[in-house]
Amino acid sequence: MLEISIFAILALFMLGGSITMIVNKQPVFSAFGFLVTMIGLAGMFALLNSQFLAIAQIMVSVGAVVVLSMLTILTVNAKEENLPKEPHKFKWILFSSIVVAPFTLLVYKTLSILPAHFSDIGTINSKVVGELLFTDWVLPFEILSILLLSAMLGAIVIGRDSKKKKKKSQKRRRL
Amino acid sequence: MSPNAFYLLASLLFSIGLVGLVSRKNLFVLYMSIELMLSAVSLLLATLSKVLGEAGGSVISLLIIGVIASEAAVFLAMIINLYRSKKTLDSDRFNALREGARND
Amino acid sequence: MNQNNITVIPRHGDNFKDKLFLPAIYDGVKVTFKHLFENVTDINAVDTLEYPEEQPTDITSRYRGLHRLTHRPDDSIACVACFMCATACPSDCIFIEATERDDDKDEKMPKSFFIDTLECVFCGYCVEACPCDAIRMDTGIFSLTGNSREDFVMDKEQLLSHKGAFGEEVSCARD
Amino acid sequence: MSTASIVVAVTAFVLGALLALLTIPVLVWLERRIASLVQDRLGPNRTNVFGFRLGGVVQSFADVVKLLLKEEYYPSHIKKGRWLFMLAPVITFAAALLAFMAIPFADTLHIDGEALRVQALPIDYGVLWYLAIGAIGVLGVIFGGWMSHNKYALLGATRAGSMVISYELPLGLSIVSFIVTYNTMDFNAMVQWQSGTFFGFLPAWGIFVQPLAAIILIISLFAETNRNPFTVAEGESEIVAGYMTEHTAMKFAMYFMGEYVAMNTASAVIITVIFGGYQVPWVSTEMMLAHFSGFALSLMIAIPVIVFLLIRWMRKNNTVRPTVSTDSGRNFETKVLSIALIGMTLLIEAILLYLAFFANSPLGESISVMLFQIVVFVVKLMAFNIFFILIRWTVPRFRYDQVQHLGWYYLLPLALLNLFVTALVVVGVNS
Amino acid sequence: MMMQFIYALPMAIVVLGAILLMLLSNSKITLNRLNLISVAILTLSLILQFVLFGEKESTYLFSSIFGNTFILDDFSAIFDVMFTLGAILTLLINNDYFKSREYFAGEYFSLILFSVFGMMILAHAHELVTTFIGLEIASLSIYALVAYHKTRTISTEAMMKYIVLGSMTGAFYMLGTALIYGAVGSTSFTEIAAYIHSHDLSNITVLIVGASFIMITIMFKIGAVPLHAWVLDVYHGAPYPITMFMASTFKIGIFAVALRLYLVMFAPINSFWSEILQVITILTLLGGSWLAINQTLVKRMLASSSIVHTGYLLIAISSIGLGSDLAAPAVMFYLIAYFLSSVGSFGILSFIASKKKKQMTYDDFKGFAQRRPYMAIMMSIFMLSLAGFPSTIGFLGKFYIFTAAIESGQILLAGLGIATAFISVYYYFKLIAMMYFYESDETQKKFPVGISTVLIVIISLIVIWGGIGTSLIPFVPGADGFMNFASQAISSLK
Amino acid sequence: MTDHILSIIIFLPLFTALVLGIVRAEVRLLKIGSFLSSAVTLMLVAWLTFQFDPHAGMQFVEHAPWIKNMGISYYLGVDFLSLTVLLLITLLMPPLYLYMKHEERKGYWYNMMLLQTGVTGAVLSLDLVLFYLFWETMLLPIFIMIGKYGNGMHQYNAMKIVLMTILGSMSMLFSILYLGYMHYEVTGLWSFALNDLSQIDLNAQTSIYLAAGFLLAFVIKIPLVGFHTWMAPAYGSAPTPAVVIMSSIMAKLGVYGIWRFGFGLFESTLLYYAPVIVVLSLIGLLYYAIRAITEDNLRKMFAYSSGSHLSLIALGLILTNIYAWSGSLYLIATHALASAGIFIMIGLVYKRFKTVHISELGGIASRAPKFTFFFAFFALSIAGLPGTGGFVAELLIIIGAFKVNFWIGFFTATTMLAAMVYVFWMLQRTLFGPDNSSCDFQDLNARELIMLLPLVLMLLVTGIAPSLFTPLFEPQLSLFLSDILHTLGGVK
Repeated sequence: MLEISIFAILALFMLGGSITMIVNKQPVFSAFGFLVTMIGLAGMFALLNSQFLAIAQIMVSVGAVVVLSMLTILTVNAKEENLPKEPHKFKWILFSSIVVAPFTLLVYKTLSILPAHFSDIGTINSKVVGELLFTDWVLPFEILSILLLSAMLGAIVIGRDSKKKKKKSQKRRRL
Repeated sequence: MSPNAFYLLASLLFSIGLVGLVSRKNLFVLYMSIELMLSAVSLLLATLSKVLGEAGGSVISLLIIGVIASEAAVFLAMIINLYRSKKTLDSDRFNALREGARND
Repeated sequence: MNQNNITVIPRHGDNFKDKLFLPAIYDGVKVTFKHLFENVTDINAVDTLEYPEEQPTDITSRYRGLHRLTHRPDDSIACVACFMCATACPSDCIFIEATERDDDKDEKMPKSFFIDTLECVFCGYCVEACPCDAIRMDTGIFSLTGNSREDFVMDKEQLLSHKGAFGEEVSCARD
Repeated sequence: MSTASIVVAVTAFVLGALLALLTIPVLVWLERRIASLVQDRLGPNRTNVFGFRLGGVVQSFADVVKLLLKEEYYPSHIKKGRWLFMLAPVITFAAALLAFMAIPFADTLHIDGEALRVQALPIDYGVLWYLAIGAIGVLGVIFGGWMSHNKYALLGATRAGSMVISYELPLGLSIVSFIVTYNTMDFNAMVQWQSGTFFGFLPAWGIFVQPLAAIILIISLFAETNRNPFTVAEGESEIVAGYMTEHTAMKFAMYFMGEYVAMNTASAVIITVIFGGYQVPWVSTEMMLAHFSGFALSLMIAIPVIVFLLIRWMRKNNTVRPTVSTDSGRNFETKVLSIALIGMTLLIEAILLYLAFFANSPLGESISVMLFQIVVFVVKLMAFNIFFILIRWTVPRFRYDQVQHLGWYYLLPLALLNLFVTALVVVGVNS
Repeated sequence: MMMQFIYALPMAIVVLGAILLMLLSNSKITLNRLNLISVAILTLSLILQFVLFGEKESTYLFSSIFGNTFILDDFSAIFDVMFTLGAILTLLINNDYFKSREYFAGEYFSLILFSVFGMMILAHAHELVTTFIGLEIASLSIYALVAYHKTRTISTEAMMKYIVLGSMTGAFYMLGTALIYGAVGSTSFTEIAAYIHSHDLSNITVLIVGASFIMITIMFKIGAVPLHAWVLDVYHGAPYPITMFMASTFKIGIFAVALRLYLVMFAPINSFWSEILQVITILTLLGGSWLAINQTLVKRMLASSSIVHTGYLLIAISSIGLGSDLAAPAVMFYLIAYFLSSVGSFGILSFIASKKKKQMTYDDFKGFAQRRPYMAIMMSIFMLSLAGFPSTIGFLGKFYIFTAAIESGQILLAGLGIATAFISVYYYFKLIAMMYFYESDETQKKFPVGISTVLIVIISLIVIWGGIGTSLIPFVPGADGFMNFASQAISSLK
Repeated sequence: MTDHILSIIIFLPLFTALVLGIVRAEVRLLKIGSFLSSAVTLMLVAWLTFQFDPHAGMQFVEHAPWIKNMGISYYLGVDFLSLTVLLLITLLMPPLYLYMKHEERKGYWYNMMLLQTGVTGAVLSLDLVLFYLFWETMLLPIFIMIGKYGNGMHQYNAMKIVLMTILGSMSMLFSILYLGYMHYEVTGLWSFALNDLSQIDLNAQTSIYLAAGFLLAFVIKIPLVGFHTWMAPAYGSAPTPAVVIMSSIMAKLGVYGIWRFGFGLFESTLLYYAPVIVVLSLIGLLYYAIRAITEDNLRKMFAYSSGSHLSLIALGLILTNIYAWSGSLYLIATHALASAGIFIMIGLVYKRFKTVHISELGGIASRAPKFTFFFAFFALSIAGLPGTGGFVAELLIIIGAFKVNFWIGFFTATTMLAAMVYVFWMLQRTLFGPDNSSCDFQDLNARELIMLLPLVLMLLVTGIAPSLFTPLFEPQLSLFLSDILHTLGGVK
């Protein structure tokens, strides 16, 4: 009962957050919705006995992704007039929801073929995850680091202000 | 409690992300929608992990979280770059690519 | 020429120790901690005034306190309303209205003389500018209180009524 | 769930909340008093309740009351999303508060074979918890800064965000070095690891085992908590008050308190990770329990001495100068406090005496050891808080680019290098 | 164990080289030097790959550590060679290009190496999540490369279109993976294949739905027609070297994973998709041709024609499902053929573009044969090869594919393929016509003998030799030899 | 030497072109080299002809594996049919090079050599993929020559000819692939060799469809009416050597293809299409004749004329009796010679007048008797003047047509008259009309005489003494025919 009510609350938060996210005009509210969804997701992970995953979710999705998005929003600092004008936003959302609904149903129906009860696996704590990461999943885990490295490099390449490049040599300021 | 609720939640979240992706023009919303879709998958994987009684799904979830982070970096750098060039967040305003765009 | 007289002072912060910062921080903390320790062990050793009860006793004659208008030796107002002080004032807090002099000592005298001490920055330029030594800041009054803003606008009478704290009661300019 | 476990859990939770919340006024007071004493001033010392001024702590309570009772108002240009404007400080404050919950105040309590954590949130990966929740805190700053629609607030928020991002990395990496060294992610296990000795005579504290990582950790935590010399986010000389320029009354107070809670948490983390936590050097919990009578005896000797010195100091310093007429009951306060202290000392002495020589109660022994450890913890915590404050009043503020430069160009490579070496050594030692 | 290290070495060299280049990218080393360093790294890796080619039975690398996630076989080896070669050619041929553009900086090389590494992972991965991460490594690097010219609007815009759609399909891929994981309980290819073997088609609905989602991703990445919208714009917006890299190398990388999935994982049920694939193929062929006819920019024309080539490959892939033995080697051969031809054509294009500051249209090629007769000959060779003109390797590629289609009974599809090949003659010959049929005001230029031109000449010779070559000359694979490689690669798949 | 003589014949021009291209030869050298290569080829072919055994089938066979895993082989051979076309090609090339003597554009020469390789290879190859390779290869030089060196809307017309031809060849490719697959299915081995493929039994329906694929390619190349839209523009805007090659050789290759591959592979199935081809040919005869009468441009006029003659050849071919077949083969040779001559003459006219429009010409006879003679001779031999080879051939075909059906014979005969009409009218207007040309008309010089004389001689010899040549092809032709008629069985 407790589990169900926690689930219900978290699910409400997540759905509300995600709908806030796609509905709002201002990116900052969308980001807040996203934040709520992410924290809710972490809660869900905890509810699924994956404590480590929950913490990792908060650390990465909230601590890195949302902060980074917010920082981008701050850097961009878009004024009202620079935001897209979407006069038929709600119509579009409604329309696409109707289009997407069968897809949702497909995914859900497919999933409900799978076993409909949890197995008692116990807590998936950092020890379990760590052992798996360094045995069965070591290759994906290793190349994930390369993915992050290349993404970082890519982000630097794209995001760097090209005008400042010429001053690079003289810019080594001492601390 | 039944995993069906989790399945439903995950598919709903994925679809909400999809809806956001196809119906909005704001670059930030597009970006967050994609992240939401991936997060929904990660929720699904964690659920499946518990259903199957195997921690592998949780590990995949963890890897997906890493992928989300790396995609976020590139995506956000791109948004900054786009905004710098045209001072707008409207994805429809970036429409220079067509037959006539010949300047290199 | 006199090249030998030029002494080159080495720049700080280039050697490793300076770059490391931590020794410098250690030195700084040593100083602050010494003060802290001494003052904690003997609170009475703190070289400070407990102000409302203890009044400052070390106000020197160069201290710029509240303004006053001086008198001539014959007790008439020294000011000739030349507007020098008002012109020199950087914060435009002196308001003078001139009138014909009634005592034939000079041509002009202020009909009214206001100083808005809330505007005043106590720079002393008016004192420097005065050709007649008519305005001085040697009252030694460092604290001014009032119940309303109007209380802080000093008129001619108030200014004339202040006494100098360090002798030399009359204007030294003439006569 | 036995009664004992519930009691311990509730106690730990209450203790955690108290340590987090009650230290706020104390810290504010400490900040002010230490600032003034360092600068040869006296600081706030007059506000009192029935003559009790406790060296001025009461002033802080008065401030809190003032802030609570202040009129709430919003800048008129915030049209939409006032709720988020208001929520932002709450996020910061709540995150800071939550982050503190994973700190152990004493060693695990063994009652009837049940291991009970003296920790507000009994989780075994407290390090990750701290990192995760600590990251949320900055979101409040960012949201608040953005919602203010003010250029200073925006700049402050940007600075805070980018600084957190650039210092989260060296922080995390240095903590990973400690995780590798201690082979655990549990704060409590970390403290236990540190109870041994290192090279035979040094206490095995993190600062001796991992000096470089310890320094990086301290610096990064200074930056994470927005303390000097990293106060760029609210650099008054440049951007008014940074992200909280538009926040007033309780909203401001939330940020303000959040900052102090964060500082408190940071010092708790520092002492837990690198200063042996609740441990006294060279003395482990087991040792204290095994030689309880010796422990009690030394305490029985030490406490009166400390109390005597405290009373002497109080008599000497809790006075006013002859020139000052208003006594406001300081002598009375000294007298009452002295009596209370002596009374408490006597009580403690009696309890210790009973426990050490007459009763054979392991429960009482372990509880008294626990209480002692809590006291040690609080003392260490306060000492480190004072260190934080001292640094603030010693070092000037860095420029913003210098902050970034330090983080990316020095701390991050150093932390990586340290992690690399640590891993090599650990693998080398273990194999 | 030692041998395993040596097997891992080619990839390790690439990724370590990428990191090394990343560290060097901001130093004072000139771009030329960096280029040489990166080429040296890739060449080292290539040499090792050649040395090791054909030696290994399909084994799992470090199976005690990695489990069954990383497979080594000739299939992946041949792809590795193509990726490395593609990167080397991209770097060397575009030497002039990036020297003439001031926006190129040191990170370019590192990103190229990273994406090569990602593609290698794609070719080697034997597990769905590893595949996904490899795909993301390659994609993210290429996203960044597409927008490499930051101040140019169309470049960033191209990246925007690519990344939004690419990430979306990435999410679909992961959804598919999750469903498969839910059904099987594992994401390893071997286990999934075993699961499929042991179950009826009617009992694996979840798996099939998941696999279909994965197929959507692959269809998107190779630019099959309902999901092709990005191709033209992205190829157009990207700088020439990147377009070259994407069109020739990255596309092949996707096919590496597609083929492995199709031939290994879904081998028992791959006839299930044949009908969908046929529909997609028809759309791809017709849509791509329609797009290609209507372009005036050469780059866009080549981009749309690459959609058509995707269509040809899809013909063969659906033939695999319908039980053609020839089809799988045919796909491999066609990939080799397409790789060579597109590297050559895009190489020439970017070589020319390095001197000009605008996108090349058909009209810009007027009188090209008069200005640069040798270049024109080689461009014609590549165009002929792409068009499937006999005596080039492209013809043999189409030959095998259509034969495979006939073998599997898809006669109409083969007919359609031939029809679109006929259409493709129009837009390829149009370029040849532009080059040869018009007079030019400019005088004939001296043939610049540099590394770029020499490489282009070599590629064009290979293109010809691959079409008509015999195995008379020892150690030089002729038309037969390439096919043998392809068959060997396919037969090593297990 | 004898083992690889066919390869040498095919690749000598290409080899020459490559060597000259790599050393970046001067134009002078190029001229000499190309002429020499064609002359050597001619000599080799002459030697080959003397060694040729009329009673044997395929001779001088070369067979080497090429792409083993698909069973594609390098398979060459020569028989009466290919020898005829081969002789034509090699005979025509040296005069063409002579004609081109003043051509200074290098690409021209390279293209001609490449073209020679292409057509020779197509004639001699017995593997279908190899044939397809050469079949497409010979298109490329034509494309370049029309597009680069042509006149009028040459770019457009070049594209048109390429697209239409490739449309045909693509359909042929499909049929080739399917045949190869059928062979694989029947025998388990891949093979694309002609004699392997001709042995598999196809069911009627498949066979009909596949034959259509081949026929489309050849019919476009000929071209029969309906598939002819590329012809007039291409002939009109192509330079003279290209026109000569197109009309004399490439168009004949279409007929050759039907003969060799159509009948070779499908035998009687091809006769399924006989009514269509007959009708198309008859319409073609009429239509082309009418277009020729009304045409003002000399090139286009003779383009239509050769279309008309090729329809005649195709008609003779499809009638499957010995008279018609002999006539067709004979007409292939004689018409090739004659049309080569007439197009060279038109080229000379163009060189002198810068125009090929009849309305702008006239009165040549009075000023250039030698020119007039040659022009008239070639024109009349095209029309079937008795004494030239064309007369014999047309007569044979008409006889064959009458043997099959009176009305077919009748139509064939009437159209012959039409040919006479337009040729005479043309001659009257060009040579004898009022002299409305202002420029100075040069008579033929020695070089032009040398290049035209062999053609004239050959035409005369074929016309006067056909019995010299019939033994060369008669035995095998009748054998081939009886083969087909045998498999035809009762089919009428």
